[in-house]
Amino acid sequence: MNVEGERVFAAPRPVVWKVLNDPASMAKTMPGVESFDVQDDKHWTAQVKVPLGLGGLKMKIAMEKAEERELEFALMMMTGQGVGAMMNMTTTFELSDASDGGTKMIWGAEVHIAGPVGSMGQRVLQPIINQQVQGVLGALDVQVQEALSAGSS
Amino acid sequence: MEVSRAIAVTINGTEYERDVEARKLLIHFIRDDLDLTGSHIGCDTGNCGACSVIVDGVLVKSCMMLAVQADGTTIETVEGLAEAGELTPLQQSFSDHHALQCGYCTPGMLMSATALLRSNPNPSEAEVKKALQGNICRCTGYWNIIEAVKAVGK
Amino acid sequence: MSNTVVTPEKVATPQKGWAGQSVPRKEDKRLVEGEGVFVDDIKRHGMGYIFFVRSPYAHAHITSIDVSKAEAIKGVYGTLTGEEVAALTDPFFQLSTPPGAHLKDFALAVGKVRYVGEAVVAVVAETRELARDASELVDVEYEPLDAVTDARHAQDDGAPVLHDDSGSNLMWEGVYEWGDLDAAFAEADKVVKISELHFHRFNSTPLETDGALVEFNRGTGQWTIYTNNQFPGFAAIMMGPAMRTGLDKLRFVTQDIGGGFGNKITSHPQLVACCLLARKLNRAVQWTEWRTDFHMSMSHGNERWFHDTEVAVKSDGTLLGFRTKALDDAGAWLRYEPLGGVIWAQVTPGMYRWRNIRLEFTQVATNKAPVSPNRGYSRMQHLWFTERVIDIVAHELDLDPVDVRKKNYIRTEDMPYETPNGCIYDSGDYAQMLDVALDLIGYGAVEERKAEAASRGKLVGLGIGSTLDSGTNNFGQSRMINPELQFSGNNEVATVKLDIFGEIVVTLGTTPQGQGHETTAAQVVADILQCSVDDVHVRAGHDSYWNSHAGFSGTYASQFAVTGLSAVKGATDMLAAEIKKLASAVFGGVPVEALELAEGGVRIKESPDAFLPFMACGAIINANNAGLPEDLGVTLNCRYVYRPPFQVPDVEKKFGNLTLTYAAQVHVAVIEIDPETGYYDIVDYAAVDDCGIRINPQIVEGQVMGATAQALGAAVHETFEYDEDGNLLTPNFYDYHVPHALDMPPLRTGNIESPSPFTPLGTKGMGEGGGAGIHAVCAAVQDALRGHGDAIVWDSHNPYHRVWEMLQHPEKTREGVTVS
Amino acid sequence: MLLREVEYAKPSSVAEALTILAANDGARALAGGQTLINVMKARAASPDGLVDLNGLAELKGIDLGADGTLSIGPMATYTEICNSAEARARPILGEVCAQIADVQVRNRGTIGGNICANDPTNHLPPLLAAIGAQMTIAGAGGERVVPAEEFFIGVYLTAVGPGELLTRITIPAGKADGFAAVTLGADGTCIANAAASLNGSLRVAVGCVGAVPLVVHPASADDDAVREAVRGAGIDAPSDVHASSEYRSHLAEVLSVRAARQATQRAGT
Repeated sequence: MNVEGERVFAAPRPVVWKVLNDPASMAKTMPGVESFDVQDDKHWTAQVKVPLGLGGLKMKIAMEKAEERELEFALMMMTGQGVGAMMNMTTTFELSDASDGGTKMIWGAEVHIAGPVGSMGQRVLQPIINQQVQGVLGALDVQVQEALSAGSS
Repeated sequence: MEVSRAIAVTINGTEYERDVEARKLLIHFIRDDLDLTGSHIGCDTGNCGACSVIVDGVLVKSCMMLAVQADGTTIETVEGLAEAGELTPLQQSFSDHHALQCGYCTPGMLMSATALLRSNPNPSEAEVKKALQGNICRCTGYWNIIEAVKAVGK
Repeated sequence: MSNTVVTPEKVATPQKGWAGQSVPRKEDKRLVEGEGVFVDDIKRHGMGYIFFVRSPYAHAHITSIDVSKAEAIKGVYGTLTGEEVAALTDPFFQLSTPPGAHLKDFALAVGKVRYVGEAVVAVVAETRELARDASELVDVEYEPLDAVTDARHAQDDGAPVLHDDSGSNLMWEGVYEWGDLDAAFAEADKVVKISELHFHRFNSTPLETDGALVEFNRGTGQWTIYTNNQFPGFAAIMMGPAMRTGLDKLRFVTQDIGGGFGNKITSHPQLVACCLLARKLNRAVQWTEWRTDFHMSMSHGNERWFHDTEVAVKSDGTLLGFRTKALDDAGAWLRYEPLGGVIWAQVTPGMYRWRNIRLEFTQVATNKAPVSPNRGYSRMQHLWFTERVIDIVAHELDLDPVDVRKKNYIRTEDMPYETPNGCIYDSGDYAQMLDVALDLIGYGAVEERKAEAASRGKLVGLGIGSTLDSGTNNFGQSRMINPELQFSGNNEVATVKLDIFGEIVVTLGTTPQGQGHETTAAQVVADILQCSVDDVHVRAGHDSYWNSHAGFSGTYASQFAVTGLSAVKGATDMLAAEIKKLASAVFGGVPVEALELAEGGVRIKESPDAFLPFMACGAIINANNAGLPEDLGVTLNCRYVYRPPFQVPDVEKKFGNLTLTYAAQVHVAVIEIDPETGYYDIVDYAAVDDCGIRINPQIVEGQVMGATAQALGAAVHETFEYDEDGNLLTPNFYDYHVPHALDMPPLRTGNIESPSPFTPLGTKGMGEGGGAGIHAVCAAVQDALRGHGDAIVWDSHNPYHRVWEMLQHPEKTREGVTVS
Repeated sequence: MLLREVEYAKPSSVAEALTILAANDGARALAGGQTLINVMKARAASPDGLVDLNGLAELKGIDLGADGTLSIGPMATYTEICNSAEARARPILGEVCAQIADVQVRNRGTIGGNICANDPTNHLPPLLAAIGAQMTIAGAGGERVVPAEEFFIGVYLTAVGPGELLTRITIPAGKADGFAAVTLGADGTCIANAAASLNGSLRVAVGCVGAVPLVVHPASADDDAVREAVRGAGIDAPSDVHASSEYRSHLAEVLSVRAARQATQRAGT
């Protein structure tokens, strides 16, 4: 399945770029992160527990920044390994200047679920992923603002 | 909170006391711990009803209940139906109407039908079908099972 | 329940004959009391529970496997990986010629996974729960590959190749042609072309899934395999060579089996894993397959496409012949395949008289679960095709489907009928069966029903499904797949003995899964020995140590009523002769012709007081035999092997008799569609069956009902569908909806009895049915949509949304259908 | 089958249950278990602990107020609702509960569990949204009341937060309700469903087409108005093996109309 969208941040590109490339602040944007390790600037892993009413959906997520053009474009591969099911996600971020000095981010994610998820995968995981993505974007806003104020102070 | 606890259940008139893990399903407890293998497992999603038992007079699927939740209850399984080796009219009717082939779903079917006949001694065909909806049979197509249950009602 | 209770066996009064009566089943008492013994009920001291780590990917290289974390857990007994399997065993013998012959199929995935759910590692632990816990700690690194899930694209350039050893996804292909196609199409007034038809993937989902408990005896090097495999003979010939051991080291034991329907024939890979673990860990190991495991990995029915079909027909509906290309989707491995590539030919012309037929069969591999026999194996797909063709031809030429069938059905006066490919339809009266079925359904009133439904905004349709259930394989047909194969004919074994206290003990080679063999065998024995069925003890289940089996022993392919009961009859006739021989000696040389069996013993016809009860016979031979003539030659323990009269087929011409008997079914369905939603109900249903002489009519009717219910489930709901990544979308009963009691339509059954001239008892194998319900529902849907877009039903699976789509876009279904 | 290791507690009061939930971050309430235990069998979601609400009398009971308001304990089973004389004050409740799954599930499954699970295919989320139910949620900070429309947040997510419990479901008086569904086999899992209530103005709630029930307020109860309202809501229904997005969206309209017709018919009687 594919999820994609557009977001405008009230901050210049370098700030947004910095946040997107800072594992620490990225970690803060992801739901239910229990631990986060940085191997190098291109490889991170995280233990997350997606909070659900029925109990956490535990996943070990490995991220690799496969491609980047400074301040413009980044492509990340994520592999999430839960029990039975695997999630492979290719995410792209494309930054450009927005009119009011802000930054426009066009993002997209191609998600593949593998395993005995059945139609639950189609019917349930898609809404859940949409939900998580909205959460991430919201949190990203916060991180960008923090980075902005941190930078200005 | 505890990962295991001691429970006491009475099954078919016999009292059992065991320590069980909280995660153990009632059906695994009945089959593996108590070796009452009449109740079966045919799915892993609570659909098939082969594990149906009667807990404190209520028909349930024992794969959707934890053994620890059965603490202090009285449970009836298929092994408890026939008294003194004498088949119940329902069991006899299943045989008379060829309501079983491989016999794997039969224990659950019998428990569901038993529960029905207790609350409704003379069920209509529609009532029988509705009462057996939670039990899957892959051999008979249900027609003979429905006849067998109706025959006991009459 | 500690008090001991003795319940007297009910004594049945001797009848004129037990055969032909609906005798209550001997199996029932233990089953209704919950005292049956199914494979998961068997326990051993210190046994370990197996849990398989399965692939989440449809296609991937296995780059590494690390079991150390799992093995470190207290209570974990050990693991088994593909590498170990590859070192300890040889690949399973392949039935196919190249390219399929090159597959290297092992008990666990080696180096690569090819479908979601393929077993990669086996973990054994003290409890079921712990084994699964440990399985989560097995680290398997995968390198995902593209998957191919649509057989139509399996041979595209650049399509992912499952098996490098075979070079491409083509597994087996063969061309079958009989008669004179050119002449047929030249003679035709019309040629109806159908570009694509699709028979979907499903199986019978027996309620009990596969399993085994395996013990290894280090001293004798012998494995005892308690399992619910329904064809131990086949498992043994697959497992022995792979495990580099003699077949006698593999002892198969079954008792009660919770349904099989063919789906339990190909569990040999898992059984090998169990055997290796029992030996490696030196303890009994137990494997129970859970429902989701079964759906993902076990025995899907063959999915088949029919492309570029051309039908030669006269204006009056006389069918002359057809050409088609069958594309069969085998899934990831050839476990019983490519036998499906010839099994269909048992029913080449369906029930019709066309003589000119060409079928190009191609079987490919895809990243889906391996297929295996499923009730109606391979013939159901082909019979669905012929029935679809009949209804599409009738529809397009504006003829009545009933007339077209009656005009083209093979006639009873032509029986036994030789088909274009040399199969002999033994007996039957298809036209009469159709009349009976139409009568049961109230055919006369159908037009009024349609009008009444229309007044409520509903669409009513009537559909016919006429099919065959060919029984008792001639395994020589396997040579049409691979001339090198040394299989032909068929056999089944029974032993009948008179024990020391006169007990009649019958041992079968079969592995019944609910077909009531203990009962019907007793009926045959009781008639010959002139005793009560209650005096006949038929051993439950199968044990290869009983020495009562042969190469083809098992319960599959609609054959017990022929092979099993003929073996029972043969052995019992031998015993009866021996009893008379013994009595003749005991009575001082009275000729055996003067003796008769009666009332549980043998007596002199003229002076019935001279009576020797079976008990005395058993006692004399077994325990009191001094002074008997040296050359008496009586053991009262008789083993008989029934061998059907088969020849090896002509492999070149693909010609010969492939099965001994042809039971027939004609079903009629009436459905009512809600055009707003596509939802429909089967509002009336009639099933007429003819399987020759019925030993136990109630059991036969039970089989007819069961086959009908499974067909209706498959027609409306049941499907194994995959997404483009190769994930199974119906991995359990939550999404794979099987019919419930509320889903069943009112059913009317009828039968006619056309004895088989080729079998000792006039019986025919039955039980599989030919998927008649699927054909009938497809035809009924097409009939209901007539005048509402005239959609053509092209798929065997028609859930509500497909019916709705056919109403929205009938033109899409008509694109591939032309008449010239 | 074969759950992950899990802790278990059987509190004797709601207060105790809340304390345990508050003290154990990963713990979840166990109601009927007819969804949760199956999810745990798949080991898809795995709570660290289960707080068993069975046997808490405070969470049981079906009471009918003088003004016709129904107050239902979340641990009331479907069977209890079907058999309750009080529940008949809102007939649609028992009618829909009788269509859920099968006898065994109805004997154990609860109204609270059904809406707190909020599986998109469940019957009760759209029904309670349509009939304007109110949910009382208790937590360390006391009780709060949430209307159905705000109760459902996402798939398997509701306003009941960590350390909280649904303690009461309040349903206003009314009889003019309707429900329609297309299910997988007779009385099976919903492929799509819709509930309607015409007590005062018409309110329609559609299930199976999104993460939460879609609530629309048609201008009138006639077919076109209802169809318009649903169409106008811009449904983006998920596809699965049982239905394409297009088919689900179509069913949403058809079933909404049927539910509205039933509601209208009952309003007339």
